[in-house]
Formats: sequence, structure tokens, C-alpha cells
Amino acid sequence: MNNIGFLAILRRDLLLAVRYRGDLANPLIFFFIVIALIPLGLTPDSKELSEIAPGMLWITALLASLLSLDGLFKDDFADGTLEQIIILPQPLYFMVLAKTIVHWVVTGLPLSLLAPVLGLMLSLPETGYLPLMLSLLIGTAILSLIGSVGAALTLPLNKEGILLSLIVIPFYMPVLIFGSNMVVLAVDGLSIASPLAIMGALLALSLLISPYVTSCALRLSIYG
Amino acid sequence: MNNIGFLAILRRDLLLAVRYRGDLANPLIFFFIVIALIPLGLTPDSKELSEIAPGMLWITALLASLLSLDGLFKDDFADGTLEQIIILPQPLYFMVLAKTIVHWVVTGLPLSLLAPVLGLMLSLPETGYLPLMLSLLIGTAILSLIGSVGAALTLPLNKEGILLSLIVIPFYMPVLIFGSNMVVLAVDGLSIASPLAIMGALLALSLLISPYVTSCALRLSIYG
Amino acid sequence: MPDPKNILMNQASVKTLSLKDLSFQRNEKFLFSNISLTLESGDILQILGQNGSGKTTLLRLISTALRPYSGEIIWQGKNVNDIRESYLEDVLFLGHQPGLKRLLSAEENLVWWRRLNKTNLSKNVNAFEEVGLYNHKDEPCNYLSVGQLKRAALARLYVSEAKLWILDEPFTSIDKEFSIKLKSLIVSHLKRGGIVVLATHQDLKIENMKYFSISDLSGATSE
Amino acid sequence: MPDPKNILMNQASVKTLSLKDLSFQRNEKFLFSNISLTLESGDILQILGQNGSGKTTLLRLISTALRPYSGEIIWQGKNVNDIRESYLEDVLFLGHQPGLKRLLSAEENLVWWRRLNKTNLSKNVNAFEEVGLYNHKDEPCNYLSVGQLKRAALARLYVSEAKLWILDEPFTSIDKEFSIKLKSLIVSHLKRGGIVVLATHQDLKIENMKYFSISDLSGATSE
Amino acid sequence: MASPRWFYQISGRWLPWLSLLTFVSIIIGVIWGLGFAPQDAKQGNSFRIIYIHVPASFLALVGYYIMAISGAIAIIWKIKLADVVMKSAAPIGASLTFIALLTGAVWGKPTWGTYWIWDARITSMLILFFLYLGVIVLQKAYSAQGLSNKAAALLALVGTINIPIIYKSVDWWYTLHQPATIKFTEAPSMHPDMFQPLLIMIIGFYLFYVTALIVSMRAEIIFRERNTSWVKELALNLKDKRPI
Ligand code: HEM
Ligand SMILES: Nc1ncnc2c1ncn2[C@@H]1O[C@H](COP(=O)(O)OP(=O)(O)OP(=O)(O)O)[C@@H](O)[C@H]1O
Ligand SMILES: Nc1ncnc2c1ncn2[C@@H]1O[C@H](COP(=O)(O)OP(=O)(O)OP(=O)(O)O)[C@@H](O)[C@H]1O
Ligand SMILES: [Mg+2]
Ligand SMILES: [Mg+2]
Repeated sequence: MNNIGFLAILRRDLLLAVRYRGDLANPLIFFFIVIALIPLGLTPDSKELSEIAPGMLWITALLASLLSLDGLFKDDFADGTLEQIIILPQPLYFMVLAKTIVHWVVTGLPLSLLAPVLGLMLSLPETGYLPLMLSLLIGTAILSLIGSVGAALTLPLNKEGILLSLIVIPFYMPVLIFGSNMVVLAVDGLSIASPLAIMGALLALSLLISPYVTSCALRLSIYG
Repeated sequence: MNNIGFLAILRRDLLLAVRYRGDLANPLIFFFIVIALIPLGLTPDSKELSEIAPGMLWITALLASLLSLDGLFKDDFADGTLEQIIILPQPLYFMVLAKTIVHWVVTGLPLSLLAPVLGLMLSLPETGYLPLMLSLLIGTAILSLIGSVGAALTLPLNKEGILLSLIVIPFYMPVLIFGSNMVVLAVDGLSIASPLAIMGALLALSLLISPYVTSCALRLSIYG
Repeated sequence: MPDPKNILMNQASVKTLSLKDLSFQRNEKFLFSNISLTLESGDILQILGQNGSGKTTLLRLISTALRPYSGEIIWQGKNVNDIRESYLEDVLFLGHQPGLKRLLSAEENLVWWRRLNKTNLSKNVNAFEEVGLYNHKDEPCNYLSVGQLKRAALARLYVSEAKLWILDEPFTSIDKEFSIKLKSLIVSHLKRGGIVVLATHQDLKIENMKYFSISDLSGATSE
Repeated sequence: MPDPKNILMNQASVKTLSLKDLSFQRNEKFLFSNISLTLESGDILQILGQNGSGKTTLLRLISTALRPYSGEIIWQGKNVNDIRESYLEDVLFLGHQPGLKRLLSAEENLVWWRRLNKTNLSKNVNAFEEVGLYNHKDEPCNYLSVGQLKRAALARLYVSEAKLWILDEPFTSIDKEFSIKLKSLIVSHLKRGGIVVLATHQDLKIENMKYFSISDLSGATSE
Repeated sequence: MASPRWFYQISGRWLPWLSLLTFVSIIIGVIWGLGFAPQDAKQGNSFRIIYIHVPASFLALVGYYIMAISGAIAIIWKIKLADVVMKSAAPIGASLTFIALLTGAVWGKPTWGTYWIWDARITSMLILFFLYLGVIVLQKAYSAQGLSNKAAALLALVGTINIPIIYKSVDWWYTLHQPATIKFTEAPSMHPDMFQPLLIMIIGFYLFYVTALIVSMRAEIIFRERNTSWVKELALNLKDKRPI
């Protein structure tokens, strides 16, 4: 019974992402653009760029994921859908999980796949490509999960936009540290086992906790 | 007669910014957070940081201004105010100008004033503080003006969010280049006269053109 | 029109909804207090009251979307908080807002709601023919006029098997012709043993209608 | 009730609004075509039509918020496109959407509209007493109920000096008591020589009301 | 005069000739450039990519001006045909820009040892690509037809003012930093045997551009005027000629 809501929301949100198009393209465009701004603002020198590449790629991917968060529940809230979903005879948990998964599929996944191309533009050494993708794949999933809590909490505020950042960023920091560290290690030819293990643990933890907390936060936001 | 609308919108939008609070605080918080992420993602080494400081400060300020843009007309559009403003017996030009000015007062101005503090966090040499502020003051004003065109053009699209970036960023690039260059020159002890002059010219140009183009774009968006 | 109650008796299950001493506060002021009433299969209750008197609030309480300050809502003899999921399977709540995605068509929206709420939106009717949107059902909802949007939202009523309908101003923005259809839909729901609670400012002239008026203290006052 | 027209004659200026062969297309299909009619001071026109027939569209055309596909709107003998600003000084248009900022109070919103449109919203009345929101006028608008919000938007009518009122479904969501008040406000506007064009599905029973019905081709069909 | 219908009929007469010329000049250019032009002393055969790279880059730039200026004309003088030019020019220009970027990147690997450097010209090409994308996305994003064209034209119009500024600033930025990496070869003094086929390729790309523009304009015109009597007549005639 439980997965009725899960599947229905999964399908609809994917359909909506395809319909809006922008949902899919926007984080990618943002990623691309910010990476293109960096040489303009800093330096065109490829050696200097290659040094900051892992960190900049990770920070930018994090921002792209963060910025697409604020639409996670907003539309459903504004048009009354959320109010209705909450009074469905089904646990909210799975529906929240479905929405979060779609968020990752629509932002984190394509970001991770595109990352090597942008790595190339920032002269990231080739040995960094795969670890970059891997770290982003896991990392953005954690970001989406953590982010959904923030999105739910800031839902009834009118201009959540960047306030959301404030709430969410402290929790993003460990992900950023281990994620970019993984790439740096790989570029330097060292083992990435330990940050990878930590990222895996973080993912498991947030998968366990965050949809539940998000459901509570949503109830709160709506009953307000 | 013309400045009736101008003053009324100026006053109300400032009042709204104070009322929402977030409007004022959000770009600052974003600015702050991204700058705080940089040492985490890149390197805590202050020498390396000080080298990328001017560029990073400028890029971040640009993003903060950009991201706050998408609310410029959205609320007025959604609640029917814009539809009504367009049929007021007054030229739209001044009302658009008023909204753009408020956007700058609420984002660019505080960003510029806060920038030296963040420069300090990134170990920017002290000689860079004033030029940083100056370049941001002029630069963010240009960004707001150019940005208003993008915000108006993407208004009726449902998820404008980041599509706006795509449209606006190419036009932001010269501002970024000259703005960050000004800081670099100052830090190196060179004259900033020439980028300053260019920024001034850009400001004058965009002040002349952009409110007009924005009005046209708004009419377009609404007649749709 | 025969008394719906009589037809009911033939049916297996008579449902009852009662409110017990229901109170609700907003900003430390009571919107209403100690509301007690009981509805049975075939009953329709119209909630009356001035703008801002708390009709919407009361409906949202009954739908469990809000929680009462004090008092209980009883369904089939049990507090709805204890039997939340099975209660909600019997409920259809349509609020002020349509709950439609603007970029999906009216039909896609309905299909989605049916998928989400299989137990409840399961009747096999061509809802869009009923609400007169057959020609528009494939257009994205943001191309619909206000009244058409309302109709698209009301389409859910036509496929609903829920026993308890909670309707917040279902008659706004719709034209006369469709108002009449909607009223007859409500009446036939009652005949099938359903219960309806609605808020509207119109006189519906449905037989055996019950009324509950929220005496206005804090609402808009037009004197 | 005396014929408003007679009272008019004493007044200095008689205003006239005419539509000439007005047509409008949406998605390559005509919503309506060749509408021609004339209204004079004291006239009220109710636009009738099913949901989706194009009432809102017609009102937006008259307010110049949309541009006609073909045809002209004439005010005082001149095409409104040529005298746009002076025409708009005579117009008050209230659409479906309230045009209120949710974080400002009802009063702040009204003050702002008055500041923006000095020539037009200049009457000195306590509008909030009139619309029955006196106790709520200092609350942010997102705390108002749907009907209260509508009243807050309608408050502009009470301070308006505009000759031509264009009202899109002004009676939705408001309670009976205030409906009556609103109707009498409209009647007194007519007596003062104003013109009203409105779309509503209700029977207003105002004397000498003119009707225009948009014959429905593409709209919702309820058969 | 410049009505879409008139253009459709006129261009119908030109099109066969244009296509033929395009085909011939590109075939000649390709065979000459790839088969007969001498090898480059330093780069060997990899230099032959120039025969696509340079014409593509060149037309990508020219294409933006064609698009932007026609957008401006469409907005200012409300000429329908200019609108059609603008809409059709955007995807063609974007594709050419993309080809220039791609061939440049592929070329970069053997010559510089890396696919990408932040050279001034390369950077402005990237920005040009963004500009094209913006116009295309904006056009796509609006659902209403007339609106999307006006919005995109407005953007292109603003672009005309800004393009020179953007380009100047990128040059300035690059000269300021003067990085130690390899610099872009400034108009290499080319052997005439290499240059002549390049010239033919450029002419061929020009012709190709015009042909592609006309073809997509014609499609766009038919689509826009699908409800007019002349298009319906046209469709009927086609049916008569080729009964299915
Ligand atoms: C992604 C990388 C590249 C981009 C975006 C790019 C872009 C351009 C552009 C915009 C032009 C000017 C066309 C004109 O105005 O005539 C051009 C010309 C040219 N490019 Fe590239 N290019 C790239 C890589 C390369 C590479 C790797 C080489 C070879 C070393 C190269 C060699 C040339 C030559 C020889 C010309 C013509 C001579 C000239 O006008 O300076 N390009 N390219
Ligand atoms: N932005 C739009 N794009 C395309 N079609 C639209 C758009 N807005 C409205 N329509 C269509 O135009 C028609 C007329 O809409 P309009 O809002 O004028 O109807 P209405 O008579 O006011 O209806 P109602 O009684 O529901 O308010 C409808 O069929 C609607 O689907
Ligand atoms: N989120 C909120 N916060 C504080 N007060 C609120 C909120 N929502 C509504 N109110 C207040 O609660 C009261 C009841 O609102 P409610 O929406 O239930 O009224 P209603 O009877 O449905 O009115 P209407 O006829 O206008 O729909 C109103 O006075 C309103 O101002
Ligand atoms: Mg209500
Ligand atoms: Mg309408």
C-alpha cells in the first residue's frame, strides 16, 4: 500500500521536470556558467586553475543543488496540492522520499555526469575525473536529502530563497570537505578509501533520518 | 507628475524589503556563506586565499545579486499588482527604475559595505578594501540594471530561477572583469583610473538603456 | 424528492460524523468554541457565517488538515486522530485552492490524483464530460479560465467514492448551468448515503439541509 | 429608483464608451468577434457567458491590459490607444487577482494604491469601515480569509473617483451582507454619472442594466 | 514588399541554385583542402581541421550579427520577415559556434596538448555560445508564439549593444593577465596553397549559411502562415501534384 503514493509522486514529478524542461537544464546551466566565470574573475592561467579546480567544482555543484532546492515543495504548497497530500490516507514519509529522489535525479545526477567536462575546462588532471563523478554522485544525494529538511522548514516563509541556505549550509559543510578532499587525493595519486567510506556513511545516515524529519517539518509548516 | 509612481514604488518596495527582512539579509547571508565555504573546499592557506580573494569576492557578489533578481517582479506579477501598474496613467519607465533602484539598495549596497569584512576573511590586503567597495558599489548597480531586463523577460515562465542566469550572465562578464581587475590593480599598487572610467561609462550606458528595455519586456510579459 | 434518509436505510452501513465541543483559537482569540453536532449518512450541513468568521478553518479541522484547540472529531464512534488513515480514506476535501499543476493538463492532474488516492477516487465516469471540459482536458491548466480551473478541480467529485465530502465554497466562479449540475451531484451523493459539509454564501435549497452558523465575533463586520 | 440617466443631464460631462467591431483571438481561434456597443454615463453592462467564454478577456481588453486582435475601443470619441493616459485616469479595473501585498496590511496596501493613482483614488472615505475590515486593517493580508481579502481589494472602489469601473467577478467569496452593500455602491456610482462594466454569474437586479452575452463556441460546455 | 509570402515565392526560385553552389564549393574545398593542400611543416596533417574550424568560427560571429540586427529590425520597424530571420538564425548560429568550439578543442589536443585554454578568442566564443543559448531557450520557454519572438528579439537587440563591449573586455582581460601558456596563433602567414582552399571553404560556409537560413525560414513561414489562404492553396497544389 505504501508505495502507491511513492510511485505516483515519483512519476508525476519526473513528468513535471520534463514538462518544465528548465528544472533539468537550469542547475546544469548554472554549473556551467559559474565555472566559466571563474577564469574571468581570477586568472586564465591553467596551472593556477587546476589547483583550485576540485574545490571550485565542488562548491559550484553544491550551490547548484542548493539553489534548485527552494522549488522542492513550493509549487505544491502554493497551489494547494500539499495540503491535500497531507490528508491522504498514506504515510507522508514515502511521498517526501519520492520528491527528494526526483530532486536528485534532476539535479545531482546530471551535475555529476557533466562535471568531468567542466573539470576539463578548469584543467583538472584526468586522474581526477572519475573520483569527481563518484564523489558528486554520492555527495549530491546527501545534499538533496539534507536540503529537503531545509526546504520544508522554510516553506511558509514568503521569500525563502536564500534563507534556506543559512539553515542548510552548516550541514552541507562536511559533505563539501570530504567530497572535494576525495578529488584532491585522487589527483595526488593517493587512496580515496577513507573519504569514500565516510561519504557512504553520511549517505546512509541521511537516507535514514531526513525524509522523516522532512515529513514532520512539512506538517508543521502546513498546520501553521 | 512622472515621479508620483516613482516615489510611491520606491517607498513601498523599501517598506516591503524591511517587512520581509529576508530580502535585505539573504544576499548578505549568501555572500557570507559562499566566502566561508571557499577555505573549506579549497585551502585554508592565507597566501593562496589572498591571491584569489578579489576574484572570488567579485564572483560571489555577482551571484548574490543575480540570485536575488528573480523576485524583482515575480510577486507583483503573481498577485496582480503588475497588471494594475501597467494600466496606470503613468509611464512605466519610472516605476521600473524605482524597482531597480530598490533592488540595488537592498542587495548591492549592503554587499559593497560588507565586502571588506569578507575580504579580511580571505586575507585580502588592506589596500584593496576601498577599491573593492568602490568597484562593488558601481558594479552591483550595473548588475541590477542589466538584471532587471532579464527578470522582466523571464517573468511569465514558470520556473525562471536559473534560466535568468543564462540570459544575464554574458552581459555581466565585462562588469566582473573590470570590477575584479580594479581590486587587483589596487592591491598591486597600480592606478585604478582606467577600469574605474570604464565602469562609470558602463553605468551611464545601462542607466540610460535598461529601464526602457525592461518596460518593454514587462509589457510583453503581461500582454501574453 | 424523496427523503435521502429513507433510501439509506436499505444500505449496509450508516456513517456518522460528530463534532464534540470543538474549539479553535487564532492569535489567542477563539474563532469558535464548543461546537457540537452530529451528521449521519444522507445529511448535508451548510456552514454559514460572515467573511472571516472561521468557515474555512472549521472545514480544515474536520479534514484533519488543522488540529483543534480542544474537542474531538468522531467518525464511526472513534476519534479521527486514532483512526486517521481509515478516516481519510472516507474523506474528500476540496479547498479554496484547486490543487492542480499549472503545466499539466486537467486530465493528467486528475489521473495523478486518482493514482494517489486509489481507494477514494475510483468511480469510472468520464469526469471531464461531466464538468464540461472535455474539449479542454488536454490543455495545460494555466490556459484555463478561472471558472474552468474550478471545474477541473471539481472533476474529482465525479470520480469520488468517499463517504464524506468537505467542500469549501465549491460554487465560486462557476456559471449557472454548472452550478445546477453540481447541486444535483451533491444531492445524488446524499442519496447514496454520503455526507456533505460545505461552506458557501449561496442558498442551495437542498431538502433537509442542516445549517450551522458561526456566530461572528472577530470576523469582518459590515454594520 | 429614478432613472440614473435623468439625473445625469444636470451634470456637466456625459461620458461615452464604445466598442467598435472588437475581436480577439486566442490560439488562432476567435473568442469573440465584432462586438459593437455603446455605454453612456449611468449605464451598467453585465457580461454574461459560460466559463471560459471570454468575459475576463473582454474586460482586460477594455482596460487596455490586453490589445484587441481587431477593432477599437472609443472613449469620448477617441481611440483609447491615442489617449491612453487620460483614458486610464478615468478607469478603475479590479480583476480576479486582488493586487495586494501579502505582508503589508490592508490599509498599507490601499494607501499605496492611492499614492500611485492620486487622480483616481482620491475620495475621502474610510474605506475599511465601509468594507467591514476596520478591525483587520492593520493585519498583514496573508492573515485574512479569502472573503476578507476580496473585501480589502474592493476597498479601492470606495475611494475611487474613476468614471469607468471594470469589475471582474466582484461578488465571489463575499458574504450576502456585503454583496448588498457592494451593489448599492455600484448603483450610487451610476447615479453619479459613472459607467460600470462587470462580469459575474449572479443576477444583480439593477435597474436599466444592459447585458452582453458572449455566445459560447470554445468555452466549457456543460451539456 | 518584404512580406513572408513574397519571400517564400522568391526564395523558392533561388534555392535550387544556392544549394547547388553550396554543394559544389564545399565539395571542392574539402577535396582540395584534405587531399591536395600541402602538409603543415609543424603540425602535420592535424592542421587540416582549419578548413572547418575557421569558416565555422567566422560564420558563428557573422551569424550573431545577422540574428541580432534582424531582431532589432523586427522590434523597431515591426517587419514580420525580420522576425522570421531572427528565429531561424539562432539555432544555425549556435550549431556553428558549437562546431567551432568542438573543432578548436579537438585541434587543441595535438597542438597545445590540452583541449581547452582560456584564450581571449576562445573565451569570447564561449560567451557567444551562451548568448545564442539564451536566445534559443527564451524562444522555447514562452508558449505563446508571438511573444516568444518578441522576447528573444529584445534580448538580441540588447546583445547588439553589448557584444562589442563584451569582446573588448575579454581582450582586455586576457592581455592583462598574460599567462605563460601558449598563445593563440594570430593570423599565421599561410602558404597560398593552403590558403586558397580555405577561402573556398569560407565561401562554401557562407553559402551554406544562407541556404540553411532560407530553408528554415521557409519552414517557419509555412508554419506561421498555416491559416492563410495562400498556404492552404499551396498545400492543395502539392497534393494535386503528388497524389498519395
Ligand atoms: C576551443 C578552442 C577554439 C576556439 C573557440 C577557437 C575559435 C576561433 C575563432 C573565433 C576564430 C576566428 C575566426 C575568424 O574571425 O576568422 C578562430 C580562428 C582560427 N583558429 Fe581557432 N579556436 C580554438 C582553437 C584553435 C586551435 C587549437 C587552433 C590551432 C592551433 C586554432 C587555430 C585557428 C586559426 C589558425 C584560425 C584562423 C587564423 C586567424 O584568424 O587568426 N584554433 N578560432
Ligand atoms: N494565457 C492564456 N493562453 C491561452 N488561452 C487562454 C489563456 N487565458 C485564457 N485562455 C482561454 O481563453 C478563454 C477565455 O478565458 P477567460 O478567462 O476570458 O474566460 P471567462 O469568460 O472569464 O471565464 P470564467 O467564467 O471562467 O472566468 C478560455 O477558453 C481559456 O481557456
Ligand atoms: N494563517 C492565519 N494566521 C492568522 N489568522 C488567520 C490565518 N488564516 C486565517 N486567519 C483568520 O482567521 C479567521 C477565519 O478565517 P477563515 O478563512 O476560516 O474564514 P472564513 O469564514 O472561511 O471566511 P471567508 O468567508 O472569507 O472564506 C479570519 O478572521 C482570518 O483573519
Ligand atoms: Mg473561507
Ligand atoms: Mg473570468
